[in-house]
Amino acid sequence: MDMKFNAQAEEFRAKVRLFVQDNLPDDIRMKVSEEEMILPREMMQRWHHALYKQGWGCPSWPKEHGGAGWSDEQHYLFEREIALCDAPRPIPYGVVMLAPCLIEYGSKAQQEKFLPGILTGEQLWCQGFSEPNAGSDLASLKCKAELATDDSGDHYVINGSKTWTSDAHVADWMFGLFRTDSSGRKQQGITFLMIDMKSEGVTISPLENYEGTHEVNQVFFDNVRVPVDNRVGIENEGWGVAKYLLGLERFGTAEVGRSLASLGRLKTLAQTVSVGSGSLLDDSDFMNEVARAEIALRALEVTEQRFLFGPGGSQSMGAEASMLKVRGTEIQQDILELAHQALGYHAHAQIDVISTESAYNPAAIAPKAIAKAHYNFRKTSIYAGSNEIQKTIIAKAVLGL
Amino acid sequence: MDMKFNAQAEEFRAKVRLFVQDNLPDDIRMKVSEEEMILPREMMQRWHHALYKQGWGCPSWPKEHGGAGWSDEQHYLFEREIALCDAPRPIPYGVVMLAPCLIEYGSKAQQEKFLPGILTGEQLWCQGFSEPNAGSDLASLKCKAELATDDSGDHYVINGSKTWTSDAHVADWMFGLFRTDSSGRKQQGITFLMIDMKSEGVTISPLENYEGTHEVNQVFFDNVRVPVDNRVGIENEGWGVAKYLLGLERFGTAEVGRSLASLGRLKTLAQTVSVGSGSLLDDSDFMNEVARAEIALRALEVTEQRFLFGPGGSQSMGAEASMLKVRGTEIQQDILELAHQALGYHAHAQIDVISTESAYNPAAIAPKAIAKAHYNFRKTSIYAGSNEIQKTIIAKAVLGL
Amino acid sequence: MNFTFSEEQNLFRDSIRRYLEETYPFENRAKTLQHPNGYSEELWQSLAELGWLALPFAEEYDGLGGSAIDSMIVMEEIGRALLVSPILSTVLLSGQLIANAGTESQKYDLIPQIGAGKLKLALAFAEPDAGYDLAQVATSATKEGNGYRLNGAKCVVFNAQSADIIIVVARTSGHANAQEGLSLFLLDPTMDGLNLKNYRTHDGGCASDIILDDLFLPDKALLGDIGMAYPHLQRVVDQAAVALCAEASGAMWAICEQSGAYFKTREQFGQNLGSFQALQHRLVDVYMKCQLSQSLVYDAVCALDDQDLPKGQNDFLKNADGVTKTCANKTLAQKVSQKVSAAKYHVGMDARSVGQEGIQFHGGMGMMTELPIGHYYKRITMINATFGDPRYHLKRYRDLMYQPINSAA
Amino acid sequence: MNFTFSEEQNLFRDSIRRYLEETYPFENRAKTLQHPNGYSEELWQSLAELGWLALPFAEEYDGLGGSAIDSMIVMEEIGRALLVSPILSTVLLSGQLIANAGTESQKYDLIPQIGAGKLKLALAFAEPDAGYDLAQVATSATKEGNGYRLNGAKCVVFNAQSADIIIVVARTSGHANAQEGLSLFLLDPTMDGLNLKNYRTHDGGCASDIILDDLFLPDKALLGDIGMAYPHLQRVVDQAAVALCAEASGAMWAICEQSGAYFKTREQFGQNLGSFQALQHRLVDVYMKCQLSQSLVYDAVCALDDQDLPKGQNDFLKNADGVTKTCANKTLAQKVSQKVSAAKYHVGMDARSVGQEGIQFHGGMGMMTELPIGHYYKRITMINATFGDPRYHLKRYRDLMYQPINSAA
Repeated sequence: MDMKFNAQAEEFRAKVRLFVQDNLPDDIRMKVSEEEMILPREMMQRWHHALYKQGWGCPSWPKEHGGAGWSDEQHYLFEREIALCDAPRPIPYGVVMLAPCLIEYGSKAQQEKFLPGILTGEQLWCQGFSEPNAGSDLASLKCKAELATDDSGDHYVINGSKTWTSDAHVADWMFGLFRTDSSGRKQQGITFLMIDMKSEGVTISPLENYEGTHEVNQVFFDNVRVPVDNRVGIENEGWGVAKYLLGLERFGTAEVGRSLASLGRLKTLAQTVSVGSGSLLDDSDFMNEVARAEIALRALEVTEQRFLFGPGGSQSMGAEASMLKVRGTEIQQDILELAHQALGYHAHAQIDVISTESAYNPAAIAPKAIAKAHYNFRKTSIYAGSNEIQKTIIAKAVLGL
Repeated sequence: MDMKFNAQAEEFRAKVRLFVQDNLPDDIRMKVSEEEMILPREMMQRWHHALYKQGWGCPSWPKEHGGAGWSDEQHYLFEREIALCDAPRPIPYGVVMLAPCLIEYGSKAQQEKFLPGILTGEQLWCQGFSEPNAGSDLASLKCKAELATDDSGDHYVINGSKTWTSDAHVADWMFGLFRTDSSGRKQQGITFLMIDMKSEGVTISPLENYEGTHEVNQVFFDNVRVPVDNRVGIENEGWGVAKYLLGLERFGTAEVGRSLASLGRLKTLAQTVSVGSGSLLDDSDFMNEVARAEIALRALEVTEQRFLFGPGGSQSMGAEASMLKVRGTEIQQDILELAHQALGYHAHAQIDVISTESAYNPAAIAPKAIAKAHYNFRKTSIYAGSNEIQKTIIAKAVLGL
Repeated sequence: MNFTFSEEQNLFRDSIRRYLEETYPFENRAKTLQHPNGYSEELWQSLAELGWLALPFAEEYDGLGGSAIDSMIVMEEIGRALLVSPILSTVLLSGQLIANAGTESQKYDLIPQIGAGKLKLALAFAEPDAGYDLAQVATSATKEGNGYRLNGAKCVVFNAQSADIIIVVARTSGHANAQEGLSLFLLDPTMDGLNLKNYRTHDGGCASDIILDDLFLPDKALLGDIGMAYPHLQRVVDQAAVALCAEASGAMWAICEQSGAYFKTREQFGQNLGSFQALQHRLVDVYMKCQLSQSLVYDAVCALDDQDLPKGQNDFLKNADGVTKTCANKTLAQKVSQKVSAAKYHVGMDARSVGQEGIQFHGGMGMMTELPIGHYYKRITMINATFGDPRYHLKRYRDLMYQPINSAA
Repeated sequence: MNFTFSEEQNLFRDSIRRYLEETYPFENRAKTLQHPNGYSEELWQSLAELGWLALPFAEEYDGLGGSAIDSMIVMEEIGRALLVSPILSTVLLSGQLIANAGTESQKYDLIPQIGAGKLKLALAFAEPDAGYDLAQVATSATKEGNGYRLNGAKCVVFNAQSADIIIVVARTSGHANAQEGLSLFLLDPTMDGLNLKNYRTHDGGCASDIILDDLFLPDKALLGDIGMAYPHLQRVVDQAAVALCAEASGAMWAICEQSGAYFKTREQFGQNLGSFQALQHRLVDVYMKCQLSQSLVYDAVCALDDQDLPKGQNDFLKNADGVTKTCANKTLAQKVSQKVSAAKYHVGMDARSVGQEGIQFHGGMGMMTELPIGHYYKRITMINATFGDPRYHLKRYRDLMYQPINSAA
């Protein structure tokens, strides 16, 4: 047992850190340090392009498709350094989710058509899974795809809607699950399709979060035509593809790197907020909370490392990974809530800078961003399989209940 | 709305307080202040007799049976003062549980035979409900009573066992639920019987708690004869009697008075435990916990008062009462755990007095008793309907889920 | 002991709820918030007509002589309806401060106008570097000729931009966090040299940061006695803190009810959400928190009402042991403060947790702006950041704690 | 980075578990505890034969040169098996203190005997009024002729009654809570004037309170250097605290497994307990606590092993920013202490909660002495009351916290 990285790994870590320092534009860094999860399209592409030029655009892919051929340690250190340096996480839907599915289930033609655009970052994707009546119970989805044939060939006709679709308003393409057969068990009769968002009949209706941000959308399909060539895998067997994909999604959901960066900002904030003649550092009750959060985060960090670098390596990680999602989001929420509490009366303001000279100077992060992040991150325990679903997965798959 | 007691009530309160001060023997007070829940038979009877002489032995009974004819306020203040003065709570099984059932469901002959012994405290009772395979799921009980007739008349023959029976080793009689018919729903076919503990075929096997006390027992029945005259209510309809009884049991389970007394001891303890040149009072982290417990207890106390003295009075209290049991036991456990923590290294000792002169002087309560109480009170969230069962009751009956 | 509301109080609550349901349904709220101040003048005049603005004041100042219980009823319904208005700043803070600290002529002059909806006020007490400590006041007022010169900065002055008068807490003597030496000044917001930075708050309201840069005020601007403001301020803020607890309690019950309703209709895996035991038990926890917090609101409200009894009639301390008559008032005030902090701590912790559970229970829908759930959570968060968060009040309670026990009712 | 145990370590763990299952099954434990010291001499000799007593010591003192990881493996299995023995007092406290602070001749004299099971020791460090602060030592040792005169009181000296030597921490200079001026003395428990009050502890062990009343000890009783004991003591207690965390972790996993097994067999309402979702999610919480606490045990254990590397080979601080070479050792020690406190806090909190859930999950059976569940809870409670409870260690961590971050692996 050895909790240190070897010299080569440390060298690699330094290289990544240097790269980010030299290549991450300040405006993007600022957005990320303000805990923005979803960046404007232009920023996503600008940063992805910088990585792509370095050969790090889609490092987790197999080498023959443009991946970096890294070891588990390198992947881990790359994601960690990226987050610690306030760089955006990889664009999730195309790079992390769809591409591995195409490589596993897609035809050669599909791989050739879609992977290059994802690799360069030219084409952005969104994910069409959730529906108004299919949230945690994903398999009960109803959005219909009917096979039809006309002059232009075989195609599916889609009717219905998808909801809580992140990035639908910036994406070029959507991959998603659609109902092609309702006769059997609900997991049967689901087909995995890729849809051009510019298709006729696609309407994107923005949804506003309670804290005022626009991240997700409802997407309506009115007789939208999708060529059969855009089907991944076999008709009615999309649930298998989805399960493969959801297995991928669990990795990295601990978001330890991001939380370490947030915690660093919280600790700076505590030094910055003045109370009487001192600062929040003098408030032992508040500092207890910070200490508690830091310890909890360290426990999660080592747990993730144990799962990744234990016997069998990351390949052997099963449903245990669900606990990384649960604790990861709880700790994220805790840190951002503490930051908001640290502001005291300044927690009220929906503006970026407090006007007075003597007023609190928020160093790297503005009160408005802290509050917004606190509110916004309540979503993290809901999305990507709610924490309740994750616990049920652990109960069944790990504890055998 | 008015949260004060009127002058008459205050006068009554003073009278109770004075009575307890004058009449509670020191040895009994000491046992109660050491958080002992189950006292030796002799002590129970000695204290009950003092109350009985005052006319307060069974105050909640109807006046014609020897009750005190008090108002809700008087009952409340009586129980509260009793607890605050470290007097034992009323003997539960005969006085609080069986007697109301006999008054509601029993025959005149049964009332005349059994109530006087309970009123004077001469006869002590225990409750035979739980069985090894019928805990939370009480109605699944199996201990069998078969009707038989011989020369000496109609009687039931009992075979099987009851478990976790408090006081079985000091009781003269047991009331309990027995299976007289297995053909219908499990709630049907249950009969409520009273059994002389000296009957042939009754064996009492003591059970030891993990902290070393003997409070509960397993009681075995080997062809035990019970005259049909000892049946309360109708054969196979004992579940209704039990439900009536369990409704009574919910009152007072908040145990606010006892917890206030325990909290008072905890606060004294914090002053007494010296740490370096000061005391635990200087430890703001510990005092936060004490403050938190005190506030939580006050919230519970007012909640109980609201339920008792709100619109409709105590009669209108329904399943809401389950929350008094849940929070009451959680707070009890919290206070006793804090007391044990306050002892620091002295928490280890299984002796009553630390030997050294300069050692911590525990004022009213010994380290050994604190530790024992901490361990022992873990039972309170399990017994009398586990807190999980109580939550399910609230979910169904109050929230309509 | 009696927890039954009077018939008048029940009718009063019904009328408030009906009024808010009709004129302030949640569906229209987002539009109402678009007013520059977050509320409409018509709404304010209606509140005056309904008597809400005159409620807590004595009848000699055209008030209705309502009790803390009456105010609690209003605030619980405001919490449920998510009403944004300057009631807190005008009535509960400024109006009460005038009623407590003002001279008779100031009371006769100002309070009737407040009750009639003709005068709106704001109270500038918080300072950028002060945390939640009311005595931490760096803003100075220096005697100069027939007036005072004020210098300093105030922050998060609720509803300052729509106020006719701003009451400023300033230090006329004493060191930076002394309770002695604080004074109150009435300020015309339109006067020269006053610098207001206005902004919206996360819960839909308005506030301002204010710079006082060598501002000269005449002697008559002084509210009440010089240097004696602190006890009045503390008392009024304690009252207002309890009112916010009542508002939070109203929000909590609404979240509990709406979550229960959602559980009964929303299906997942072929069952109502409400049939999942893990969710059942968590909603029970929410329900228990609503009940327990409600109890501490009552406890604090009744303590405030008892404290308000005319001298001599106060029998609140009747059963306290060993308290001499002379220190009875101080002990009483301390007991009230302790109950206020108990409520603000407990309600704050529970409301936060209930708000978070409410969002979680609603899943993706809980994050949407068109449901009230998230807006309750924002309001609860802002209530916690006003007059001290739960941590602050636990500390305050802890510091007041070492009293003889067993004496409370 | 690698969390795989070596093949030797896996075999070592298997052999320990098998040995304890065979010789120390829970069914016989109550009887074993009836020995006056809570363990039998045969058991102790077996542990010596198995090499557990020589495990952590250097080979030059006939030790096995085991790492902190090796000790962790032993302690996890001890936690699971609820073994009561003087390993903590003899090996982890006294033996390690001799190895750290003793002179070479003291080491050669004593450590081989410990490893061979021929010598049992106890460490008298706690004092009745000291809380958990190791530097709070009122017991005095005053120089007098060719020796020292000791006065004072020590409490909760584990296994003092069966010890051949008691090491006493006493103050030779400095004020009551100074880290400077602490010294160690080797004491023969049978000597005249020594007053031991022996008692059993709640977890089945033994301890004594000791009065030192004008006790004279010759110069040679001094262990190591005069006045220099504190850093050694702190380090050894930190190591021992981590060992107790490993023991608690072993107990936690056992509770989790036994609760899961109970859930699968115990029926209520016609279903296995494990089919109730509320219980499922709570067992998942228990499982997560086991995992998270285990992680912090590993974190602390690896930090201890890194610290133990010979000078110059230590690359633990490689990535720390702005730490000059000169203060590297002190910073390293502080970092280790922080990891120890993180583990002791987190494991303590989680073990407590897991222990309580374990009892609750088992219902009435959880309270019974014939099940291990309650005994795990007692042991966990006693572990929390040794070397500082979770509150103490959170405070210690908090006070050490303000370091540059982002530098850890």
